[in-house]
Order: sequence, then structure tokens, then C-alpha cells
Amino acid sequence: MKTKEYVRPMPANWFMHNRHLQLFMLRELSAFFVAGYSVFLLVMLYKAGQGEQAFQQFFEGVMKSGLSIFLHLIALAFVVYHALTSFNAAPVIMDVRIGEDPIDPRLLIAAHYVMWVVVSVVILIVAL
Amino acid sequence: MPEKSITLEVFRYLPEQSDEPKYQKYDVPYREDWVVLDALNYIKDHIDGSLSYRWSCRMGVCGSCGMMVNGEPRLTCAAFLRDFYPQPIRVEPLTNFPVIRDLIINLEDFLHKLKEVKAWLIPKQEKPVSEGEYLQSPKELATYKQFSMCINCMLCYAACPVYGLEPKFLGPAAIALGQRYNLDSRDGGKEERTDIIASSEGIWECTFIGECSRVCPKHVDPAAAIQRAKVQSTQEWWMSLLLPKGAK
Amino acid sequence: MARSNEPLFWAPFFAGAGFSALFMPAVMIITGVAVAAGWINATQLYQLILHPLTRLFLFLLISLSLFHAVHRIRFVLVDLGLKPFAGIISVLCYGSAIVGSILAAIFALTL
Amino acid sequence: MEFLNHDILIVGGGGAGLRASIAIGEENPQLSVGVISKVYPMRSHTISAEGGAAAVIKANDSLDAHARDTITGSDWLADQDAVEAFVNEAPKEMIQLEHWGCPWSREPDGHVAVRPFGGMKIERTWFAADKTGFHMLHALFQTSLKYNNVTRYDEWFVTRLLVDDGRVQGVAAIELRTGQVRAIGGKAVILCTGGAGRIFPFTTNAAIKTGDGMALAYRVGVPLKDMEFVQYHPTGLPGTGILITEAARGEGGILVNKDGYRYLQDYNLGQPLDVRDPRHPQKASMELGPRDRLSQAFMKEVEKGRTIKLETAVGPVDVVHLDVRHLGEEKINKKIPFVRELAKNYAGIDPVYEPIPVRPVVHYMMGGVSTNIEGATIVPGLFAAGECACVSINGANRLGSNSLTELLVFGARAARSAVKFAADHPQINKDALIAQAEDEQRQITQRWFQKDGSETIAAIRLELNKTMEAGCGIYRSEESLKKTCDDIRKLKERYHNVGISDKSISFNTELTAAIELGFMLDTAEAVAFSALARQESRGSHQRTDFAKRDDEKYLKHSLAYRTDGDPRIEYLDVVITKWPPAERVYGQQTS
Repeated sequence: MKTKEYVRPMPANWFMHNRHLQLFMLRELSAFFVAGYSVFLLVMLYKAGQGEQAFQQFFEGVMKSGLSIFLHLIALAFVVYHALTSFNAAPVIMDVRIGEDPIDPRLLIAAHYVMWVVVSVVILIVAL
Repeated sequence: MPEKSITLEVFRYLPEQSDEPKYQKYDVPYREDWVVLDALNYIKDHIDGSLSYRWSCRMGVCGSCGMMVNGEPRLTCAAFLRDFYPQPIRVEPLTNFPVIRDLIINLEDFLHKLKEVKAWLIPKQEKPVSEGEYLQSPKELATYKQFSMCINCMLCYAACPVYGLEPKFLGPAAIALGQRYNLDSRDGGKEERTDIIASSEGIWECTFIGECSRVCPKHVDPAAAIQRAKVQSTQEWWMSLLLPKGAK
Repeated sequence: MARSNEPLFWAPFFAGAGFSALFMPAVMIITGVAVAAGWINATQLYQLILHPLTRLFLFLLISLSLFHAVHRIRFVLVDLGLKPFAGIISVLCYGSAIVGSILAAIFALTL
Repeated sequence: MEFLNHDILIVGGGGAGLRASIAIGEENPQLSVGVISKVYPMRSHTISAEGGAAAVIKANDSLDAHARDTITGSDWLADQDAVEAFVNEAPKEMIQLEHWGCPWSREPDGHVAVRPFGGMKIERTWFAADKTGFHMLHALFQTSLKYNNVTRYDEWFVTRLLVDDGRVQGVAAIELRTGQVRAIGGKAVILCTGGAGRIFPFTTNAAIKTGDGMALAYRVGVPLKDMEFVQYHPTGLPGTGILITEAARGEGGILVNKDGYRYLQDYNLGQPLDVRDPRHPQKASMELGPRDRLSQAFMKEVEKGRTIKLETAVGPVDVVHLDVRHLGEEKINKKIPFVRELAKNYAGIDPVYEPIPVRPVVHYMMGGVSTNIEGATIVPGLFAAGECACVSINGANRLGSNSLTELLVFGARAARSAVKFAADHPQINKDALIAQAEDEQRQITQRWFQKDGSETIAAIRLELNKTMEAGCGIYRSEESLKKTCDDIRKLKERYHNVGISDKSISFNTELTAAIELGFMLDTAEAVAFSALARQESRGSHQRTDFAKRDDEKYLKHSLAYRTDGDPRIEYLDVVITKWPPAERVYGQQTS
């Protein structure tokens, strides 16, 4: 005899269940902004390929527009969030040990942050 | 009642009476040092003998008493009433599992998966007992020890939306226990196990939500086991693609 | 059970996660904040893009970020209830990443 | 009724049961094995053992020394042939478990590490940090998964042994999910159901330890041996009874009373060394004295009013302090992390900064189903191993860390003799077994589903607990024991009027609790009557009215047989081979 079991279906809004899942979903949604910005870079590259004049038009007409700045800022927020979650995951992905004991995970995360800041500053100095 | 009390809203499912579950409220005395399990035992002994749930060691190691406590998978022997008082506490069976009755879930699926991942030592080289123990340095022990702490309490499965969405997913505990043996210096069964762990129903289902590790009462960190297995399997996959067969 | 070929997609996803995390915010500051604030003008940016190293860098950033992003998008869509369309979603996702990467390569080379 | 059949049945899926199931697989993979357990194997109480498992492995140790410590610890009540077999096979079993993946703690050179333990003159306790039982059980369970000849019946509750032609040939068990009684045949049945600590109010034992196997055997005519010997563990958390392992003392923890005084020095347990002295802790001395002595010393401190009164949910409780602060955070985290976790979670105390309040709590039954050295009982076809059995190697007081090894050695031994028995007795009487199981189904239905009662399970259990503690505790007397025996008689009467409110079939845990209560009453009866009959003090059995050991009259095992009235107590000689009875001396270097 098999008694009937009660199966609870997964609610469609499962990712709203708790704050952790909401943050997870936010992290996953950052992918749309990463993709969107990649497409923007692609277009920018394409415009550059059409010559300086075409690029200038694109620069003044599109890149400097309020909408572009606005989208940039939102995307930046998401990508920074993506970056933070990636760096915070470092101790989970890497098993770094000194002797028997894993090193303090905060150290590994901090190392990534430092690297991130240095790289970003270098890029900005070179570019600007 | 002169003394303080607290309300438990308990998920009831009695398959012989109804196809649908209901929530039943019980008022139990509130005591500072009581855990949710104590409150359930109080109900069972003094209010309603028909309430069914599993428990045994009440010291957080047998893994029987996992339930949803206010929506979070918890060992009820380690969930103190004082952390909720005076709000009512909702107690439900672990999510993502079929419910047999009341707070009792069906965890057969996990036991099949544990067998599937071959969660036992497959010796690198057989050695007769008469020749003594395999040597293993404390450092080698430390590399897998954490993953051997799993008490099979199923909290990680209840917390894992991927398992909820795709019951075929091997799931956090089974993968962590497979990895536990893969990382054991005495073991030589990694190839066989990886066929399961790195199958499409294994680590690749995982989207690294991390809830498994967050709810784990024993800090096993199954999420780490899974992500590290992804990195390693990926390396091996590309190596075997790039290197001619047989070369290693 | 057979081992999955998922590493084919997972490797670029993982590389892209790190690459975009490390570099994308800085680049966004240039094309967004710096442009808006006038710290850089069109000519300067144009000259910067023309540099072969920048082109290589942008190609990598675009391609890897796309592979990273589509992989996540694929799982989000499936986990939000589009499981019946998992196959077509995968084709569309990785297809666009491949097309995007090819375009990025062409644009970067023919600049 | 559907009939399930195996060559060998094992009741209980803890350490002993799993070891037995694997042993059968190794002995003859053609034999089919059924492991029937009321909980999933990894929930079994073996899991809660913390400190370690004893076996001779180091060059400075010897089998003789292990045997001698065991026999001294037992207060000469252990059968010495059994002890010799035990210490001989212990190292092999432990290495075998290492080969099955058990994560033993290691020396820097990769060999397994050992630690000192109470009552031992040399350190020989293998450990896996302070979750030894946990790791052993999971290693056994996971190893057992690879044997395809083993069929597990998880969450099946055995309610009766099926006997035909004077032979045990199977069991009747309730499949909890469906609530149906099933007949399962087996040419041999091995009981591995653990102890019965739950008959006492303060116990380290899990809820499942209700003496099921002991009562099952008792009911088919097997005597329960040495049941009066109940081990109190000196360091349990007050209230919950959660075990704080002896390893805490093995690593250097000390016991102090309310004045901060190491009171054990007043009870013939040696002189304390400073905690910073490299020779601390001294083996078989002070805090590493045997468990019975430490628990008795505690009671004396209570009498002297030198304990600490602690308010708990169950009223004021006397405690002493287990202090491990001087070990420092790093050592605590490395060697006894679980102690810290338990103290923090269940006593709200971080042992790195505060001493842990502890008191003696019931921990282990030295007694159990009487078996010979091969694990066989007097009823053909029935075997027993682990805590539910009494072989006996534990005598009047079990040496800490012998029980985990015992369940390996005697789990395997019982399995081997069951295999032999099954080969010699290939026939079982299927029809008779089915008829008996059908009768069991009928009786359960009539007794529990068609009848209501005026008594509750909880009330009877509570009173049983109370009377056991009051009359059968660390110190006993004729008066206290008579009262307890009397109470148990009355409780058994009242048990007939227990009713259950839950009349549903599937997973009826009230039904199982009611049947378990019946098992507990039978087990408790054997404990109390055996204790009343033994007019001496030995090991854990301390009579205030007979304070001395009496080898002349009582160098004997007591055997409690079930009758329709009070149990009948008989005696059986102890087997002495090499070690004549002597005085138990602790706290000084003896060689």
C-alpha cells in the first residue's frame, strides 16, 4: 500500500521567498546589464570603425544624451553588484590553505577588492 | 494560563482524512531554554498526541528534526523559542520534499542519490587489514574533513530552489559527500564518481545561489564543494579536449 | 550517466564573470561618467579606441562578458518557468554570444 | 499477508547493525540480508558518541594492558574470555574501519592518533575530533550502501520476534509509512537495537533508545544479563542531559565544585597536578578516573553541599563545573569543537571563557540481552550485539571508548555466527510466521485502535523516569529499590489502560510511542529487580546498605527472566582466565 503524499508545488515567485533569494535574483539580473553594456561597446566599436566623424556624431548624439548617462548609471550599479558578489565568492571557489587551515576568507576577499581598485584606477589613469 | 505562552502554527497533513493540509494552532508554555522541538514534544505529550514528526538525539547530530521554522529550514532542536517570542512560530515540513504526514517528509530520493554518487571509499590501492592503516597526514585529512561533517538533515535540499525546480538535481549534500571521498587521499574512485557528479543532473544544474551553505547547521559548505567541482571538471574537460587521448 | 559537455559553456561563463567584474565598472565610468562630466572628448576616446591594445581588450571584454551574461540569462529564464523552452533558449543565448563575439572580432580588426 | 524473506535479519541500523550487515556481505555475498530499523540508519544513536574508540595500536601499548584496564574497569564482572577476544580483534576492526574511510584524527606522520580516556592507564582511544561515533556511523552506513545483498527497511518498527519450533525465524514489523504489520522471515535474527537510557529522566540517550531489542528478547524467554549496571556519565549538561565527552577531560579539562576545588582528590582518585604541568592530565587518575567513581564522587559532593545550584526548566539542579578554559581557544577548536558547539547552543556558555555546568546523567547500559561470546542467545536463531547485548565485556562498569569498538567486534562476530546458524538451519516455517504476524496485526488493531484508555503515554513515562531516578540512581538501597519495583508493577498495570488518540494508520508516532513504552517498562523491570537482588556494591551498582563488593556471593552475572509476575533472577558465573579479582585502584601509577 502506498499512501498518498502531499506535494507542494514551487511557487512561481520562489525568488521572493527571502532576502537572500531576492539578492540572488538581483545578481542574476545583472547579466542583462552586462549583456546590454557589451552590446553598447559593440556598437561603439562599430561606430569607431566608420571613422572619426561617425564616431563623433555617435559620441555627441548618443553617448552624451541623458538617456545614455541614465542607463550607464543603472547598469554601473548592477555591474558593481555583480563584481562584489563575484569577489565575495572567491573563498568558496578557491580552497587556499596555510598548513591544515584555510586562510581567513576575509583576506581572500580583501585581496580581490584591492586588485579590483588598482586595476580600475590604472584603467582610468591610462584612459583619461 | 498564568505563565507566558507562545503559539505554534503547525502544518498538518493527514492523508487518510484530507487531500489538503491545514494549519493548526497550539498554545504552549513559553520557556527561555526551550527549543521548537521541546514545544512540539509538549504538544505531543499534553495537547495532541496525533501530531507526527521525527526527532531523536536533540543535540544537532542525528539530523532527524529538520523542519521549516517561519519559512527557514532549521533543526528544531537548535531553534530556540526565545528567538521568536512573542510572535507565533510557523512550523512546516521541509520544502521541496513530498509530505508523508504532518511534518514528516519523504527523503528516499536523497538516499538513492547518495548511492548513485558512490559515497564510500574506493581505495586507490587495496591493502590488507593486516598491513595496518593507510597513512594520511593531518593536512590531507583537512582537505576533505569539512565535507564529511554532513548529517544528512536535508536542510540544504529544502533551501535549494534548483532542487525545488528540478528534482532530478543530485543536490548539495549528495555532491558534497561525493566530493568528500574524491578529496580523500586514500580514495581512487574519482573517475567513477565524476561521471555522476559532472553529469547534466549534477553540478551543472547548480546556479550557485548559496542557500545550501547558509542553512547548513554543520558548516559543510556544499556550495563550495559544488563550485570547486565545477572548476575542476571544467579544467579536466578542456584538458581532455586539447590533449590527445591517453595523454595525461 | 555521462559527463556533461557543459564545461564548453561554463569555462567562458566563468572567465567572463571575472573579466567583467574586474574591468567593466571602470570602462563604464569612462563611457558614462567621464563622458557626461566632460573629462574625455570624442577625439580622445576615438584615439584611445584606435589603439591595438584597446581593441584587443574591448574584444575580450565584449566576448567574454556576453558569454558570461547569456549563460546566466539562460538559467534565469529556465528557472523562471520557461523550462519547456530550455533548448531554444540555449541556442538563442549562446548563438547571440557567438554572433556578438564574431562581430566584435570583425570590428576590432577592421578598425 | 505479504511475506518478505531474507537469509538473515538485523534489527537496528546503528553501528552494530551496520557492521553486522557488512560482515555478512563479506562472509558470503550470496546471502540476502534485511536491515530493519525504526529510524534511518544515520539517525541511530551511535551518532552521538563523541570521545572515541579504544584499540591497541601503539608500540607502548599491549593487548594485555587493554584487557586489564577493561577488566579492572568492569570491577571484575566482565567475562575474561570475551574481553580477550575483544581486545584481540579490536585493532583489526578499527583498521578495517579506517580502510572504509573513517576520518580518524592523525599524527603528523600520518598514523592514527590516540588520546587518553577515563580509566585507562595508557592512551589508546582512536578519535575523529570529538565526533567519533558520528564519523564511524556514517563510514559504516556509506560503506554498507555498496553491498547489494543488503535490503534496508528504514522506518520499520519491529514489535515481535516470530518463534516457531523453539527457533526465532523472523520478525513482525510495522511499516511506519503505511501502518501495516509485515511478516519478515529470516533464518537468523540479530538484535542491534541499542540501549534503554530513556527509562531514566536525565540521559545522554536519544529519544529512540527505549530498550526495544532487550524487551523483544526478554519476551521470548531470553534472560537480560547484568541489567542493574547502569552507567552514569559524569559530565552531561543539566536539563537536556546532552553529553559533554570525556575527551574534554582527556585533553586536560578539570572538574571543580562551587569553591573551585578539584574535589575528586577527596575520593581516592589521586592527587591533582597543576593544569600547566606537562604530566597533566594523568592517566587513570583524578578527572580521568573511571565513570562510576566520578559520578559517585559527585553525589558525595551534593551531600556535602559543595555543588552549585542551577535554575533550569525542570527546577533547581545540582551541578559542578567542567573547566576547559586553560586549554585555550585554539586547542578547544581543534580537539573538542563539538563540546564548544554544544555548550554554546544548548547551555548558552562558551567554554573558551566560562566553565561548563555538568552533572552525571544516564549514559549506557552495561547489561542487556544475554549472549555468549559469539553473540548467540539461548534461543536458537536469535543473536544480539552492541549496547542491547551483554556479552559481557563491560561488567559492572564500562570503560569509556570501549563501546564503539565493541559494536564493531561483536557486530561482526554475531554476524559470522548468524551466517553459520543460517547455513545449518535452512528451513523456516512460512505459514506459521505469517499466522503470527497476522495475529500481531490483530492484536495491535484491537489493543490500540479499537480501545480507548484513561491513561496517557506521557504520564506513565514520566512516572517511570521519576521512580528509576529515585530508586535506581547512582546510589541505591533496599528501601529505594523496593519502592521502585513496586512502582513499576503498578505502572505495568496502568499501562493496560493507556489509550492513544491518534487512530490513523500512516506514520502513527503515538502508536510507536505506546509500544515503546511497553518495551521500556519491561526493561526497567529487569533493571530494578536485578538491582534489588544484588546485595553488594560493584562498579556502577552502589548500594548504601551493602557498601562492599562481595565476590563470594556476587562474582556472578545476574540473569533476569520474564515471568507473568515479577522477573525471576538467576546467577551465572563470571569467566575468569588470567586476571584474578583484585581491588580497583586509581590515581597512582600501577603497572
